[in-house]
Amino acid sequence: MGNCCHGRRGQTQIRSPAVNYVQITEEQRLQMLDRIGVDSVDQLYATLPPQCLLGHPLDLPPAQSELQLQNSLHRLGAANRPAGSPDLACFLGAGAYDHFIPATVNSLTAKGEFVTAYTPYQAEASQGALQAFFEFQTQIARLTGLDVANASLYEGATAVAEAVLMAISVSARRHVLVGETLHPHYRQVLESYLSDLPAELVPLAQTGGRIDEQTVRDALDGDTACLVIQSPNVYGQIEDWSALFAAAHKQDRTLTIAVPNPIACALLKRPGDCGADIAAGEGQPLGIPLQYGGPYLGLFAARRHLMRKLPGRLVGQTVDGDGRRGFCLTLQTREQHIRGAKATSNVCTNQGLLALRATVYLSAMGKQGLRDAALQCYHKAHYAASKITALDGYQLAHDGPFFHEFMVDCPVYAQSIIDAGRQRDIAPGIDCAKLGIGNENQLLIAVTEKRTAGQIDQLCALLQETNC
Amino acid sequence: MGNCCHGRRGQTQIRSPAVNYVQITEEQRLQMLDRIGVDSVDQLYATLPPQCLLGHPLDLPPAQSELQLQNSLHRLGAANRPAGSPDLACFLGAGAYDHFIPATVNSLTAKGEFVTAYTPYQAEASQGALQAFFEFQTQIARLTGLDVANASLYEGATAVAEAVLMAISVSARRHVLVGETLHPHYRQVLESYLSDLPAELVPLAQTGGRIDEQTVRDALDGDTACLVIQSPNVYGQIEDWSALFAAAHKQDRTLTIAVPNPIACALLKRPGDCGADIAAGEGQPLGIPLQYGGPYLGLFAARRHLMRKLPGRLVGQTVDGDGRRGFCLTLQTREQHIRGAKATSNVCTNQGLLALRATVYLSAMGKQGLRDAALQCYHKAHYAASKITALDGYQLAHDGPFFHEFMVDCPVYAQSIIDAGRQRDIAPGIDCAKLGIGNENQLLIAVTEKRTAGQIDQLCALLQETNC
Amino acid sequence: MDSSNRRQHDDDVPLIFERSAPGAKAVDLPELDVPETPLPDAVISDQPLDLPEVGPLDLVRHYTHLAARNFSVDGNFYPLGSCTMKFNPPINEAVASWPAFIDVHPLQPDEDVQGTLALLYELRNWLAEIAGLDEVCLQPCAGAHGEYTALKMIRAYFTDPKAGNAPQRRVVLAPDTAHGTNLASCTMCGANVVTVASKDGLVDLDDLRRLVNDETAAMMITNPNTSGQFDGQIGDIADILHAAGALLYLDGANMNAIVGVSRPGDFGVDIMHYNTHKTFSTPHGCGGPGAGPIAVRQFLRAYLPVPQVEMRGNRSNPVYYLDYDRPQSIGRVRSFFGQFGVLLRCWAYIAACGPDGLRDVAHTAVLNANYLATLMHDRFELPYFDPGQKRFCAHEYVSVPKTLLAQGVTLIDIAKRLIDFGIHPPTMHWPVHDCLMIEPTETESKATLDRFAQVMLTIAEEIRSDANHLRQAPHKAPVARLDEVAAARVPVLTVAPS
Amino acid sequence: MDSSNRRQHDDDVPLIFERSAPGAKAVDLPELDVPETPLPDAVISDQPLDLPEVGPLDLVRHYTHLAARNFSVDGNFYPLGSCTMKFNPPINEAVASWPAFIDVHPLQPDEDVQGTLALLYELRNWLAEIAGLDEVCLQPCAGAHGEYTALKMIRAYFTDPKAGNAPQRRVVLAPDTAHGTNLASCTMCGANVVTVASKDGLVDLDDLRRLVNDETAAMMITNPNTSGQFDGQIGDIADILHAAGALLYLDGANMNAIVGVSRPGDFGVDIMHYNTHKTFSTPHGCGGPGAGPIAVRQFLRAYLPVPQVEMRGNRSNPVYYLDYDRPQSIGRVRSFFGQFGVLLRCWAYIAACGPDGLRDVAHTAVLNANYLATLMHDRFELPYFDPGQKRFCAHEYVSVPKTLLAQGVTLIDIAKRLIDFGIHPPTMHWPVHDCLMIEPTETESKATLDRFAQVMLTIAEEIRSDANHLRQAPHKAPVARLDEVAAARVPVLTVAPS
Ligand SMILES: Cc1ncc(COP(=O)(O)O)c(C=O)c1O
Ligand SMILES: Cc1ncc(COP(=O)(O)O)c(C=O)c1O
Repeated sequence: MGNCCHGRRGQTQIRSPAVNYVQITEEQRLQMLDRIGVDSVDQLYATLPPQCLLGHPLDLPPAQSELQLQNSLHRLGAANRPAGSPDLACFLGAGAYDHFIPATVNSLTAKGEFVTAYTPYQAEASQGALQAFFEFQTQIARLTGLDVANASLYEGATAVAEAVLMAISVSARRHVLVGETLHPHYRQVLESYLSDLPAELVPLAQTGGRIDEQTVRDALDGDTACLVIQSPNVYGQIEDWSALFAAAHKQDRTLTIAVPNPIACALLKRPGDCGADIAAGEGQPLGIPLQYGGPYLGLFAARRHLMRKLPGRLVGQTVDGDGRRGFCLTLQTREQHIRGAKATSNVCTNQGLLALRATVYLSAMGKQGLRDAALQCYHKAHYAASKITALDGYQLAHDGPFFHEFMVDCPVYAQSIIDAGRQRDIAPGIDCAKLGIGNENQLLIAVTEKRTAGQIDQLCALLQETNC
Repeated sequence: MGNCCHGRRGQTQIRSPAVNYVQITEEQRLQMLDRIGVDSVDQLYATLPPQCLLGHPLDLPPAQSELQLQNSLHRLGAANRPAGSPDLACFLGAGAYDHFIPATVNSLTAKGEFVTAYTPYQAEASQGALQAFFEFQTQIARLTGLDVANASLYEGATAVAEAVLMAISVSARRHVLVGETLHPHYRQVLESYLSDLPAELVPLAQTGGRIDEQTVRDALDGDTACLVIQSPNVYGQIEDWSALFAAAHKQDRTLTIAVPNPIACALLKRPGDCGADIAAGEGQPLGIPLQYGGPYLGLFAARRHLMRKLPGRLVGQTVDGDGRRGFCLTLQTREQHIRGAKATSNVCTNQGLLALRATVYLSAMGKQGLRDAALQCYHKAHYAASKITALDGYQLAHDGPFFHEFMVDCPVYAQSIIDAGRQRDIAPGIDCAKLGIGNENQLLIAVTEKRTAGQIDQLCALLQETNC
Repeated sequence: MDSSNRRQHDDDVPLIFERSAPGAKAVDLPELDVPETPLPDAVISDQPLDLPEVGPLDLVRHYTHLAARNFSVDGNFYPLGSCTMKFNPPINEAVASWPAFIDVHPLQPDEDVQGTLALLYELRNWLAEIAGLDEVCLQPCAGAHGEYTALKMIRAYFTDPKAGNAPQRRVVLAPDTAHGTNLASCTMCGANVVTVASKDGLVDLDDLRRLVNDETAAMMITNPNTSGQFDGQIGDIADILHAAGALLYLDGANMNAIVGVSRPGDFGVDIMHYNTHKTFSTPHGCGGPGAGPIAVRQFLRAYLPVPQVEMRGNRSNPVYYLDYDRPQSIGRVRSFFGQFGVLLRCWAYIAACGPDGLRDVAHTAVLNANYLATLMHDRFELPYFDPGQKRFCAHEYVSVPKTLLAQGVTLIDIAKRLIDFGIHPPTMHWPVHDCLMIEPTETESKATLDRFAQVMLTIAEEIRSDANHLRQAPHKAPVARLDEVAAARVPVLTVAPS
Repeated sequence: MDSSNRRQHDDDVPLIFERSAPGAKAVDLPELDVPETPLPDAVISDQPLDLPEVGPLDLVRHYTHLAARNFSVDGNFYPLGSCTMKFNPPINEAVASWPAFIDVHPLQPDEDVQGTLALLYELRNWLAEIAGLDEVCLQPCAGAHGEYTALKMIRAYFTDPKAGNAPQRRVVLAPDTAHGTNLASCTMCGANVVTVASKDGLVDLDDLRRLVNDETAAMMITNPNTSGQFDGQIGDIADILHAAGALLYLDGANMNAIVGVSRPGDFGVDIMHYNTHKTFSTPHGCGGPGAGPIAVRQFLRAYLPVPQVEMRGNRSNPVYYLDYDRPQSIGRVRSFFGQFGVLLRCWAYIAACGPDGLRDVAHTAVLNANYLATLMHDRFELPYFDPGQKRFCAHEYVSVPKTLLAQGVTLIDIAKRLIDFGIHPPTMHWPVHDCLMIEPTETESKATLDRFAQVMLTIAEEIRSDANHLRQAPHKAPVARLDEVAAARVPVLTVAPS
């Protein structure tokens, strides 16, 4: 009911129906205008030339009250069929996984003191966030087996791109070797990031779903800035980081970039254990909901000697005037707000709240819990794979070791299986042709600790019946 | 996976799978037993005679992990068809109403600092709760037009029973006059509360859905402790409190007890305006979800001279050593933990968190918002009533003034309308025969501010079509 | 000392009314979409309704600041004896807020609420099994309400000519350490309370024998009792009462010490109430809500309140319904069915624990209490605790720190000083005068127990070194010590009208 | 002073690692219900993974204590210039957590996510209307990422022979008050930044004319600019650039001053990015997430990133889908689609405001800033604010308190002292040295603005009366002033392995 009031010069100001976004009452507005010494808000816009002023209201739907908003969004939500819902069995992965998220992660990270705070520039007023990010950096460093980690980047693909840009500048070289087994989105983002720079993306062909050592040796040259290998890779296959990175290090200045899955890090050899200089990738599996792809969490860790070249924010430990331990943002001279055009990256806003989710998630799951989750992913995925390959017409597309995801050659179109799944509340996997990693008979199947033996058996039943 | 450890005396102690409820690790347990100087927990139970000990584990389902718990409860929830869901149009009332609840009420009252606190016995450590309850008492006193209010009782029916017990003890009389138009649950609770006491419940017959003055005069005598009148009453009709209470006050010591609807108090004459000495009733409409009937909120307000006879907790304002304003529980000598058998009531645990919900709700809706809500209830209910009475075969059961609820005489069984509604996602009302307030052709219909004109029209369409 | 030291960095919080600005509001409703109907003047109020007028951000800040001024289990160790302030897991809060449960109207037809009824039916049976009794009523709103309901049933039993048939039995016995609600509940039911003496913190059997007679309806007992001891005489107590034709009533407030270890029904209890927030970790919300389900033996079932949740059909396709057809019922004790939101959390607790988990809960409650008592007992006298003599406590223990109090400080001084350490003071002066009642609960970690013991010893030191510092405590709460006497002298219970 | 005065009543919070107890855990998983498969040693880690081991209650206490040590909009006035810390309504947090939205996998077929796509499609069009431009891309993760995406598109346009066809245009102009991300984004896109001088806080047109040439790709400008002024020359700036064949880029960080009042497309902007947390109140979560949608003119549409959310069929039964078929697209700028959870809140903001509401947001942002500036400007020099000369600020303003600083305190001292009053310090030393950048935002109440002005005047007083008290501030934060220099000297970025 935008009530109306006539400014003293007669022009009308329609007042806001947006109760949540303006607290000033009509009466106060007049008092305040008075105090400023103007008759209407329009005069405060005096420096805007008239032709810049919008003559009419915006062409947008009328304001909705909170109750109406709830109903509109309820209707929109009802038009979704969320694969992660308890009503469905979700076998979708390819970079976003349906893991169990403890309720405590949601409730602790929903605290207004965290949700509504800005970047902790004022350390004394932000010890809560700063300590949490310090804990996060430690957890990610340990998870990746590296020395230092930053306080987050946007998401997996851009984190990898940042790693490559960093490698180019640190190594002062131009060639970027990228395994074909890297998630296609990541590859595409990398292409766009490199396109206008003096750098060249050199794709490494896969053999049997993995990159082999020889391919790296052949591609390596005196101008190689870095080698980028994802493992488990987009097919779910576990790459031999140690061998590949060792090969790359034959060129002394070449940096090795691992793209890990953080849950797999609790079970498999970690980037740092395998000679990676940098680990960059997606943190979504660490307690972050699927939410159609974002906001997710860019992870970035590296060896200590690269510390001053890292993109993004870093929290450091320090002391206060009384010697009490405290935390603050540090090495800010790397960053755009100090260094401008010479900054290591343009990133400013990061994914703080998601980093906090990961911190609470890792603290909640803990040493044992995270390993248990990884083990269950492994065992359930392998159980599923063995059952599926026992069905006639179905076999695994690759025979290397895998963690919790694998590609299946199907006797029918993957799409027809996906459609059939809709009738039975199963999201059986991803159409490899659509994702651009295979043909239309190939299905990419991920199995997390959340899946039950029963759901896996239903999946097999679905595959079997879609066969004939 | 309750892992097993053998106490040194060889007896087994199965350790807990209940990760949320025990934090002591196996290793710590042994250290602690050591420190205490015993070999096993069993020895700490030494004073329990052997025959008191349970030889076997309880016959209960095995422990569920958090994920399993979520799934089991999801299945149970899926077996409900909640009338208050946005997918349905809910016209159910009779003491529990489907009002709009602002999201801020949920988020502010979900704060752990409130949810996980005990009764604020230690004032300096509980200023948050104490101040909120002080605000609550003020809001309820103002809403009812009375001088003082307590910090909540269990729910509506028991609050009314407490009011009657208080009236009996204050007036030192025995007869309790109760309008037949009181919600039958309240009446039944009152009967049970009075059954073993030297007191007598005297029902007052209704005429046309209301209690008239003469009926009160006739029933009044020198032994009348109190008169209890609900308004809007169980039929939705607005009673003439002023006249009825004036009649009752002809007996000087007789106390008048109003049973109000707190939303209606924002529009209609309040208990205090009409000569009520006590107001007692249900606070659920003040931002509390339907949740199958509880936890709800018992409201209790009275005139100042009755202050020291009030049941339940009271928060009072005071000062600290430096003269700073603060709050604490007060007049505790009324209460069971001090006064034992002579206490004004046995109530200890009350409905603190629900009182907090009501406080935040009333502060959020505010002076104007609550009146708007009441007005919309009134207008929408009367719009519905006029549309319904325009349908042939349907008429209002009573012709007195009403607020947001009314009883309809139907040409068919109320039950058949309710069943038909199920197909169209409408909960059209309550079967008056089942509730015990009418015959099986009568439907009790409540219309809150949440209902839309469209939903009301759907209801009419349903009624019309169920007619033929 | 400078009062500002006591302040947290937010200023003292004004009352929400003091934040009012005319015309401000925090919520809007959709525009009215139906024609208006004239208001009948006769019934419309002409008084202004003086509620707060605040914007949405000021509202959020206000209650955020109040929350910051409240101790809670989420933020503080809370060893409040008998109140069992244990951890309330976020998962239970989450599921209890699901629309599938909270949007259910209490008067929906049974067929529309089968999920809710199934949960209640299961819980009803689980609680009977845990009690070792025959039937459970879930309706009571809290412990005291459970007492009330149970006492009504006892009365109904004795006034039933075909059953107890002894209407003269109007006396209820209770130990001198009984909780106040026990006594007050008796009064509300028209029963007369007679107090049984204690000996060394346990029921004095001789006094009990002396007092039991054919006017005795029942004895209300808490076991483990309110001073934190298992009364091993419980079997004898039951025998004495039963021999005299009276019933044994258990106040289940301390069930968390024995759940899964010992069942009331197995040690002679005829009727009892549970206290869900103490035993099953339903959050206490600054005072409530609670729930006080009662469990009874076969011969008392007929008197249970209506309605009862029942199942028909078979396990494979059960149909749940509310049964009102109970002619001998004491009737209704509240409107609708019960504290569903609380009972749901209770269900979740038991489902998460399972049989082994419940026993471990009891074991650990007792372990933690005895460990903490062991760490404290040389500086703080614990009358009923003496590991040397193999005398242990249950899940909580009483301390009567005579020696310390002899040095000129009060119990209050000790309690308020604990606040400076971020610890909620224990229960005071109950069940006996000048005592602290300490209950760590099973959900606390060893580190927290160790720190508490450390703090208590520090305070014991301070009593010698700097008693004044104690007398002025708390120093770090938002307010200094409050004058509770003044508050009661001229009670200010509401904000003066603006 | 006694350091304890600075402490809140909780002790300093240990690191979560320091709370570890071997074997403790806060979460359990269901038992494995499938047969195990042997682990291939070759790939399995033999290193211990040293994550915390804590119980569920200790976990909750830990992060509850950390939350208590954090300023936030919910708890504190937060006038952080350019960052626009405004109210984040609970309703938006609530709807953003609905399973119907958060359980959606990013690679589900379009037909399964029609609700999500419909919302994104609507938002895309709303943002185009608000910008007065032709098409919007919702994908960028934050403002800086929007800059990056937009600059890539500008480059694609000029390297497109059939369009801009001027590959030599590699220079991007930016005012000397430009935000650091503007410059850094240019570098990431291989563009060279050339700085344009300012005159009295506005773009120096002569300098601009001097610098524009046929190597100029675009100028990045923020309007209202980063010192809180509308640059009225914006029309001329656009003309100068367009005349030279260059484009005008708007950094939309300050859109909340003009939303609904003035549209970038109407004052000559060719391409821009939004910053959803600044303009549309998506919460900033201690540093993120954000979202930086970009809006472009017709001639730039072809270069937008893939995928784009599109609609086919008619309004009455629309079908929404992701379109990858954009041959001239710059490609992908991130995985999957975008920051959906953030965009949902953005949608909710615009839906709740409507056209009038959005304009009122801008009006009030400007009103609040000018009101606050009026209350402050006699004690705190405001170079660009002079109501006498009818010179006003937009939604924020710069203060360069020379006179006060001349009395021997630093800007930091003033900032840290504000913390003692529960107020978050304004932005410091940006866009010019020794300045405070103050942005009250439109969601604050008059009472809050009045109090802030009062506090600032109090501090101005203290500078004269007790400068030392300022130099030692903060006094009431959980820690005293921290040594940031030491932190950078020997960086400790992780906990030393235990
Ligand atoms: C021993 C005992 N009995 C009864 C009660 C009363 O229970 P409630 O507060 O739930 O009414 C309590 C709790 O205060 C108690 O500790
Ligand atoms: C003027 C201006 N431009 C760009 C940015 C960068 O936006 P973001 O932090 O979302 O990347 C900011 C915010 O810090 C800003 O204030």
